[in-house]
Amino acid sequence: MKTSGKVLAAQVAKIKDSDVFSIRSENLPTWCPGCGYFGIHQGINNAIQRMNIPHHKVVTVSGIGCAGRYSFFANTYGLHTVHGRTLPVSTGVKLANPELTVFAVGGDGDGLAIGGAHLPHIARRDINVNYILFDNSIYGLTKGQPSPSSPPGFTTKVSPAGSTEQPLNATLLALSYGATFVARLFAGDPEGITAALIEGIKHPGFAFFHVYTSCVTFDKQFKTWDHLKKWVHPLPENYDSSNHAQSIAHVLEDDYSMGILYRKQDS
Amino acid sequence: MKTSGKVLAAQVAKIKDSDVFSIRSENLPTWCPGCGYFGIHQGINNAIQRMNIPHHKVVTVSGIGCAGRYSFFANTYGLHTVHGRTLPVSTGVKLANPELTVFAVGGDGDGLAIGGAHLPHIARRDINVNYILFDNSIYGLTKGQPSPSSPPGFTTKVSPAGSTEQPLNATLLALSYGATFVARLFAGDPEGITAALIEGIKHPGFAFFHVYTSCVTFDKQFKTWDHLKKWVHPLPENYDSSNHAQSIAHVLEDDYSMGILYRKQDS
Amino acid sequence: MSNVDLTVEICGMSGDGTIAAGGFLNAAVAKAGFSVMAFDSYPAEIRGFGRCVTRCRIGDEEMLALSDKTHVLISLDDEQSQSRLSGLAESATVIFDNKPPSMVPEGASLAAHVEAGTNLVGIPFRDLAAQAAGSTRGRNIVALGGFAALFEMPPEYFHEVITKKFQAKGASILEGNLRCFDAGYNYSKEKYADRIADTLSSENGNGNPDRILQSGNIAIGEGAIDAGVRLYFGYPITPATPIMEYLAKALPEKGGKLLQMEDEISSIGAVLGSFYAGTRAMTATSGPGFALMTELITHGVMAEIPAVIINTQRGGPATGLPTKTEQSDLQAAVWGGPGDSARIVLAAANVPECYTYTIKCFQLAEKYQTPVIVLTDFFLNNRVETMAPISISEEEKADWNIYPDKEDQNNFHRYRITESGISPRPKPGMEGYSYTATGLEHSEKGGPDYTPENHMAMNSKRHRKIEGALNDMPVPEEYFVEDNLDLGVISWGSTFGAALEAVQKARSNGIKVGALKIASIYPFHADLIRSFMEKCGNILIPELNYEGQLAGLIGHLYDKDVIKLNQTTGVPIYPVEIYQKINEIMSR
Amino acid sequence: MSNVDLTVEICGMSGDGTIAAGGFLNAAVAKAGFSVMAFDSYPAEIRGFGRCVTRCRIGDEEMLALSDKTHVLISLDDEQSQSRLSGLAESATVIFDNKPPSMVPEGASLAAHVEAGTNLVGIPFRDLAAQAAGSTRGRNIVALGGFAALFEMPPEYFHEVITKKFQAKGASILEGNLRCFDAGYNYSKEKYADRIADTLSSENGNGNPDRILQSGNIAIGEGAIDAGVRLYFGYPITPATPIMEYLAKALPEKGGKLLQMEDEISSIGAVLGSFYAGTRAMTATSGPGFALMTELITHGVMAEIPAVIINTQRGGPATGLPTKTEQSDLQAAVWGGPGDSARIVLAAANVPECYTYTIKCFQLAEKYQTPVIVLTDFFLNNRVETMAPISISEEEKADWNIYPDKEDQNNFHRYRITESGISPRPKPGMEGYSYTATGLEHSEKGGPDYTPENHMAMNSKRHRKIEGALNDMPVPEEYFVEDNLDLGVISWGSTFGAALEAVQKARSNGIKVGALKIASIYPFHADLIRSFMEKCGNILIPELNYEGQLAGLIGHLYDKDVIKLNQTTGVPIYPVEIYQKINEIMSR
Ligand SMILES: Cc1ncc(C[n+]2csc(CCOP(=O)(O)OP(=O)(O)O)c2C)c(N)n1
Ligand SMILES: Cc1ncc(C[n+]2csc(CCOP(=O)(O)OP(=O)(O)O)c2C)c(N)n1
Ligand code: SF4
Ligand code: SF4
Ligand SMILES: [Mg+2]
Ligand SMILES: [Mg+2]
Repeated sequence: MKTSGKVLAAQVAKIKDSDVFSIRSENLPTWCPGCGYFGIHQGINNAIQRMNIPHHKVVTVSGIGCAGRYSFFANTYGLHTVHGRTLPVSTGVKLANPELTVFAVGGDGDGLAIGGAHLPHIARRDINVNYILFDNSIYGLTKGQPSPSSPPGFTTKVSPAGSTEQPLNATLLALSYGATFVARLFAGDPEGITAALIEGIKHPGFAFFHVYTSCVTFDKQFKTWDHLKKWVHPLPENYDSSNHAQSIAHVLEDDYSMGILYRKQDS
Repeated sequence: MKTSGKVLAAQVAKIKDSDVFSIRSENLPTWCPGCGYFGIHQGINNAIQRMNIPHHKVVTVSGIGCAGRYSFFANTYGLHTVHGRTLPVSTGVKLANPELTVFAVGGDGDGLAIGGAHLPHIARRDINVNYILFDNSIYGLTKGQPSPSSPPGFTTKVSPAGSTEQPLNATLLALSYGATFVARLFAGDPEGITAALIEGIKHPGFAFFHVYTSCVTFDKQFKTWDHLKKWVHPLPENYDSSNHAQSIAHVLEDDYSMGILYRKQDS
Repeated sequence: MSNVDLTVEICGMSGDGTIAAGGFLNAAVAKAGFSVMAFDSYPAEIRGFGRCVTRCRIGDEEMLALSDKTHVLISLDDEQSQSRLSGLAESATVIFDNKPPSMVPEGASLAAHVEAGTNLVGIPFRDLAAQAAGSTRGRNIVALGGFAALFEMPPEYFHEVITKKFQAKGASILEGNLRCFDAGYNYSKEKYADRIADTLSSENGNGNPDRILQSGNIAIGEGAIDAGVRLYFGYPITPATPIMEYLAKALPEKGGKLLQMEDEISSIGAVLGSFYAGTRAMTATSGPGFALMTELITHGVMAEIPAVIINTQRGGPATGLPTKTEQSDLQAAVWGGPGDSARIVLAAANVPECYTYTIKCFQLAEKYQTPVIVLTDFFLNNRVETMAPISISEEEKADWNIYPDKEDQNNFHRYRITESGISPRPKPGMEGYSYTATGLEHSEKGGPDYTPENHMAMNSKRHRKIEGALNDMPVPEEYFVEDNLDLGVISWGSTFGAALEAVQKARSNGIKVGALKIASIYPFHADLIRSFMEKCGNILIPELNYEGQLAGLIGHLYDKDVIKLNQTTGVPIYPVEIYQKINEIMSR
Repeated sequence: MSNVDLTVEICGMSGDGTIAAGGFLNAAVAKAGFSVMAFDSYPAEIRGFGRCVTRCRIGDEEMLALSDKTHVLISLDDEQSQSRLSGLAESATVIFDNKPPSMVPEGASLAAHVEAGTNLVGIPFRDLAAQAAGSTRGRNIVALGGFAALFEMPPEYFHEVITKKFQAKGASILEGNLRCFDAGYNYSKEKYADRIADTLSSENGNGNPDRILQSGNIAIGEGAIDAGVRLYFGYPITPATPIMEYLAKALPEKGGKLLQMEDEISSIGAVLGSFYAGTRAMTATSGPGFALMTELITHGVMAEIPAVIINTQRGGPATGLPTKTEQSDLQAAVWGGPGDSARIVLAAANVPECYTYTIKCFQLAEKYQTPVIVLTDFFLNNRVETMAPISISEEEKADWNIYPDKEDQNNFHRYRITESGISPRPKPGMEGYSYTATGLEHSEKGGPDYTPENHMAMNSKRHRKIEGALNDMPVPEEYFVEDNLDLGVISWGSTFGAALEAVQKARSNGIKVGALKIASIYPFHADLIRSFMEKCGNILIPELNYEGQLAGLIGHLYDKDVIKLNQTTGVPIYPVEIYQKINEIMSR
C-alpha cells in the first residue's frame, strides 16, 4: 500500500516489457503516463498468469472510455463493445461458452451512469463473470467530466461552479444488488488486485472488483494519487467477509478499506 | 392493515364515485377488479385533496405497464411516457416549473428493469419528485412474467420451471442510492399511503415510495393479497427514521415493515 | 378460384371461451382437410372485460389472406356481436343463443338486429350445455356442434380435437365437453335439417389432412430450435412475447437457456456476446425495443459480429398500438443507428416463411458476420394457417461460420480486406487468433485506425459483404409476369398474401396485372425489381404504413411515380381493398 | 475569385502549443480584416503524445471551405511535419526551427525533405524564445512573429491577441510572450527582407474588422442562450461536449441550469419533460447517443411534445471514429425509431446557420409540437470562421407555443383534429385543460384509442402538421441557376461550402453548373428540388458518407440516376475534389 510515484513508473515499464504482449505487441497501452490503469492491467495479467489460464481461453469485454481501451491491451480475446454494455455482452459470452474465463472491464461512467441498469441484473443472475470497475471518479476519455462516483464540488468544464450531486458507492451498490463476491481494491497495489482476482475467478458466480484509481490528467482535485494513497487501508484484522449485512454496515462506515468485502459461502 | 377483500371492493367503488373524476370521467380505471392499484390510486387522491393542491398544478408522469396507465386515471396533468423513463422525464418537468407537484409512477419492471439506470441518479441529484413504485413483483400488462422483485421459483409462461434470479429490494436500493426520503407502503392500506405521501410531498427533495401490491390476475403464487396481508406490519415502535445506516440495517432484516423508513434531517 | 371459401367468425366477451372455440374450429377443419387462416382479436389492454373475436377463413385451396366478409357469425354474446353484423356477407348465417340469460337487456338479442335475408340459426347454447354437462361453461362447444351440423362437417374431427384438449383433465370433463358438442350438433341437425349445406363435407377438402396448423410465433420458435439456437435473450413485449414463451419451454429440452433480460439493450448485447463466442442466439422484440437496440446493432455491423433479431411490428409511433398490426418499422430496420451501417433485413410474408427465414437468417448472420433483422408483424405472428410440414436439411442449418485456417495463425488479421469483404472469424478458445472485436474503426488486425484510407477501405469492405449477401438471400418472387403488364403490384410481409389474392381476382376479370413479393428488404435485388417494373404500365405498392416505406426504399427504381396504397387501420388489409385499388387504377 | 487566399498550417506534437498558436493566428488575421476558416486536428484519443495540426485559410472574401493546398507550413516539430509536406502548394513557404534541440535524430530536419523550389525559412524558434523570455516555451509565438513579418502583417494585431490571452497571467508572462513575438518578427524582417510579400498587409483585408470569429459549437451554444433556453440535459460525447461546456457557464448566468444526465435516454427524456411543462430545453449528442434517443423521439412525435436535439455527426458505424467528421446520420435522423414517426430534421451548413437554426428550431418544435433535430458535424462544430455578428429580433425568438383559448376550457380536446394538424397545447398549471400526453395512439381527448378510423385520422393529422412545417422551414438556396444547366450540384451540411466553391471555379472555367443547398432535410421541398433538378442535365450529390444518404432521400425526384460523390475519409472534403468530379462528369 506504500506504492510511490516511482514504483508506479517502474510498473509501467514492467508491464510494457512483460511477456504477455508477445502476441499482440502492436497494442501497447496508450494511457497517459502515470495513469492508474497500468497498475490494474498488471494486476490482471498476473492473475491470469499465476492461475495458468491459457490466454486464448480468456475473453475481455470492455466498454467505452480510457478503461474500455483495456481490451486492446489485454493479451486475450477481446470485445470492445459500446458504452455501458459490458455486462449483458459478457453474459452472452459466458453462457455461450462456459469454459471461457470472462472479464468485464469498464469505467465508472460506463458502469454507473449509462450502464447502471445492468449491474443489478448480472448480480441477481449470478453469472460467472468477473467485473472489474476502473473507478477514477471521472470521465477520462471525454476529457474530464464528473462521474457518478465523483464527490460534490468537483470543478470541471461542465461543472464550473463545482458539481452538486452526491456520489454513488459502487461497492455498496454491488452488495445491495446481492452480488455474491465483492472486493474493493487499489490501482496502486497490483499485488492486492492479483490476490483478489485469483479468489474471484475461482468463485463460481458473479465477482465484482471495485478498483480505486487516479486519472492523473484530468483530476487534480480529489482522486489524486496523493489522496488515494493517504486514504486507502486494509480491511480490519478481524473482518468477516461471509456476513452480508455486516459487510454493508462496514462499507457504510468505511469508504477506503481494501480487500475482499464479501463472499457468499454456499454459492 | 386489516383490509379484507370486501373492504377493497368497497374502495374500488369509492374511487369510482370520488369527485376527483369530475373533469376527466371518461378515464375510469381499467384495472382488473381487485387489483391493488385501486388502493394506491385512492391513497394518492386523498393526499392531493387533503393538502389542497390544485389538480392542475400536479403532473403525473407514468411509465408503461398497468401501473403506467395510472396517469390516464389521475385527475391531474399527465404524461404517459415510454417504458422505464418516468424519472428523467419527471426531472425535466420539475426543473421546468418548480411550482408543479410532480408524481412519477411506474411498475417494478418499469423502474427496476428497463428503467433501472435512472433511480440512482434522481436520488443523487435529490430532485423534488415523488416517485411511487407500484411493486406487484410481476409484469402485469404483458400478462405475467417475473419482474426484478419476484422471488425465485416464480412459475410463469416464460419461466415454466420457475424463475431462478434473486429479487432486488427497491427500498434497499433507494437507501443505497442516497435517496433522502424513503417509505414502504401497502396498497391494502390507502390511509397509510396518504399519510406517507403528505410527508413526502412536503419533503424538499426526492421522495421514494415503495408500494407493495398484488396482481390478482397473474400472480396466484407469491404476492397474493392473502400473503401480503399476512406479511406486512408496521415499523417497530421505537424506529428512528433519521439514521441512514440503521435504516439500511433494518431493511436488510425486515422485508415487510411499512412506514417512513428514512428521512434525511437537514435536506 | 376456390370452391369452398367460408369465413366463420366467433364473437363473445372475455370469459365466453371465444378464442378457445376458435382454436377447436381451426384445428378441426384443418384435420378435415381444409386450408385455414385464422386470426383472433383480443380486448386490447383493458384487463378483465372486452370483446373477443376470432375469424377463421376456410377453403380448399391455400389461404392467402383473411377475407372481408363473414359468412357465418357465431355469437356467444349478442351485445358484443352487434358491431360485427356490418361485416356479414349477403345471406350470411348467424348462429346465436336463442335462450340467453335472463339479465340480458331487452333488444340485445342479435335476432333483432340482423338484415333481412340472414339465415338466423337460434340454438339454446346455455341450456344445452347445462343439460349435457351440468354447467353453461360448455356453451361455446355447443355452438361449434350446431355449426358443424349446419355445414355437414363430420363430427369426428371435432371429437378428436376436443379429446386432445381435455383428456388430461379427466374423463368427466372430457365427456361433458363431447356431450356439449353432440348436443349442439344434434339440435342443429334436427331443427335446421332443411338448411344444411354440404360445404364442409369431407370430399370438399383439399385432401391434405396432414398439414399442420401453425402460427407465425410458433413457426419462428420452431425455426430457432431447428436452427440449433441455444440461447434466447429477450424482454417481454407485445407481439413478440409468445416467441419467448415457446422458447422458454423448448430451449431447456435442447440443453439451451432463455434469459429474460432487464431490457432490449441488454438482450441484443447478450446476443452479440453469444455469437462472438460462437453460439447461435437470438432475440425478438417490437418497434420500441428495436429502437433501443439500434446502437448495438451498428456495433455488430462495425465489429462484424452476427446477431439475429426478430422485429414483430405493431402499430406506431412510440408505444403506439401494441395489439394492432402494422408494417411501419421498415425504414427504421434498414437505417436505425449511427453511420453507414448496412445490415441484412428480411421480411416474412407467411407462416412457412416465418419458419424458413428464421433458419436462414442464422446462416446469413454467420457468413456475413452481421446482424440480421427479420420483420414480421402482429397479424403474421398471431394468425394461424395450415401449412405443409417443412423438413429442413442438414445443409440448411449447417454452421456457416468461416473460421481461420492454420496458416492465418501467425500474425492473425481478423479484418483482413478481401474481395468478398468476408474475413475469417475465430471463436474464442481457438489458439493463435486472439483479437479484439471493436465498434471503433479499426485496421485489418483490429486496432483503432482512423486514417482516411483505412476508413474508406473498411467501409467498402463492409458494404461489399452486405451486397454479396444478396447471393444467399431470397429473390423477389414473380407472379403472372408477362411483358407489357398494365399494372404490377409489389408488396411485402403479411400484406403480400392479400395483394396476390387481389391480383388473382383482377386477372380472372381480364386485367393484365402481375405481382412481385419482396422478402429481401436490405440489401434488395434492384436489378430484378427494376426489370419487373419495366414490364409494368403502373406500379402499385400496398403496405400497412402511412408513409409508404417500401415505396420509399425502392420507388426510385421506377421511372414514373409508383402508386401507393397505405392503410394504417391496425387490422390486416383485405384482398378486396387492393382489388378495388387495382380497378380504380385501371379505370383512370 | 479572391485576391488573397492563403492557407497556413501549423504542425507540432502535443505540448508544442500548436493549437494555441493557431488560435492566435486566426484571431489576429480576423482582426486585420481578413476572412478566416480554420480547423484543428488533435491526436485522436491517444492521450499524451501525438500530432497536432491546425489549418487556417485566410482570404479577403467569405471563406466557404478549407483548401487542399497549404501555402505556408509552420513546423513546430519537424518529424511530425514531414507527413504534411505532401499537402504543400507549389513554391510554398516552410517556416521551421533551424536550430532544433540536440536530441532530434539526424535527417529529421524538414530542410532535408522539402521539394526543390520551396521557400525555406529557418528561424531559431527555441533560441529566440529562450533569449526573449528565458524559456523555449514561447517558440510557437516566435514562429508566429516570423510568419507575420514574412507576409507583412502588421504586428499590432498579434500584440492585441497575445495581450488579451496573457494579461491575466501577469506582466512578466505577457511581456515575455510579446518579446517572443517581436524576436521572431524582427528576425524574419531582417534575415528574409528579400522574401517579404505584402499578402496580409492591411489594405488587402475585406475591411470588416468587426466580424467575429466563431465555431459551430459556440454558435449553437449562443443560439440556445439567445433563444431563451433555460435547461440543458446532456451526456458527454465527442463532438457535442463543447456545447455542453459552453452552456455549463452560460446557463447559470441566465438563471438556467445544466444537468449532466446518466445517459442519452435520460437526456432526451428530461428535454421532453421540460417542453411538456412549457420550458425551452435542449440536448446535443452524436450518432451513438442519438440512436439511444430514438424511442423517446418517437414518443415526442406521438404525444406531440416539442424537443430540440443537436446531432453533431462523427464517423460511424457504432463508436466509429469519434474525432473524425462525417455526414452519415442523415437517414437515421429521419427514420430512427418505431412507426410512421415523421419529425423535423434540419442541417446547418456553416457557423452562422449553427446559430440561426438553433434559434429557429425552438419555434418549429413549439409550433409543430414535435422533436426537431439539427444535424451538424465534427468539422462544422469545431472549425472557426469569421462571420458578421447576427442580431436576432424579438420575433425570431418569440414563443411559438399555441395555447388553448378560454372556450376550449370545458371539454378540452388536446389532440383535436384540425386542418393544419396543429391543436392547442396547454402548460401544466393552466386551469381547465388537464390532459394526458401519451405515446399510445389516442383519441382527440387523449385517451387510448386504437380504432381504425382514429389511427388513420391521427396519423394523417401528425403528418399534415409536419408537411405544414415546410412553410416555416428554410427553402433550398439556389446558386447560379439558369435554364438548361449542364450540371446541378446538390449538397448539404458542411460539405455545401466546398461544393459551392467548386461550382464557382467550374463556372469561371465556363462550365454551366449551378448549386442547390438543402437545409430542410425532413420534410423537404420536393417541388423546389425537383424544379431545380429539371433544369439540370446531370445532378451531382457530394456528401461525406458512404451510402449517399441525401441522394437516397431525394434521388427519386430526378428522372435519371443522380451521380454521387461519397467520401468517408474522416476529413472535410476539399473544393478541388468536387471540382474534379464536375470536370469528369462534363468530359463524359
Ligand atoms: C452512447 C455513448 N455516449 C457517450 C459516449 C462518449 N463517451 C465515451 S467514454 C465516456 C465516459 C468515460 O468515462 P468512464 O466510463 O468513467 O471511463 P474512463 O475514461 O474514465 O476510463 C463517454 C461519455 C459514447 N462513446 N457513447
Ligand atoms: C421498450 C419497451 N419494451 C417492452 C415493452 C412492453 N412492456 C409493456 S409494460 C411492460 C412491463 C410491465 O411490468 P411493470 O412495469 O411491473 O408494470 P405492471 O404492468 O406490473 O403494472 C413491458 C415489458 C414496452 N412497452 N416498451
Ligand atoms: S485521461 Fe486519465 S484515465 Fe485516461 S489514460 Fe489519461 S490518466 Fe488515465
Ligand atoms: S393484470 Fe394485474 S396489475 Fe394489471 S390491472 Fe390486472 S391485477 Fe392489476
Ligand atoms: Mg472514469
Ligand atoms: Mg409490475
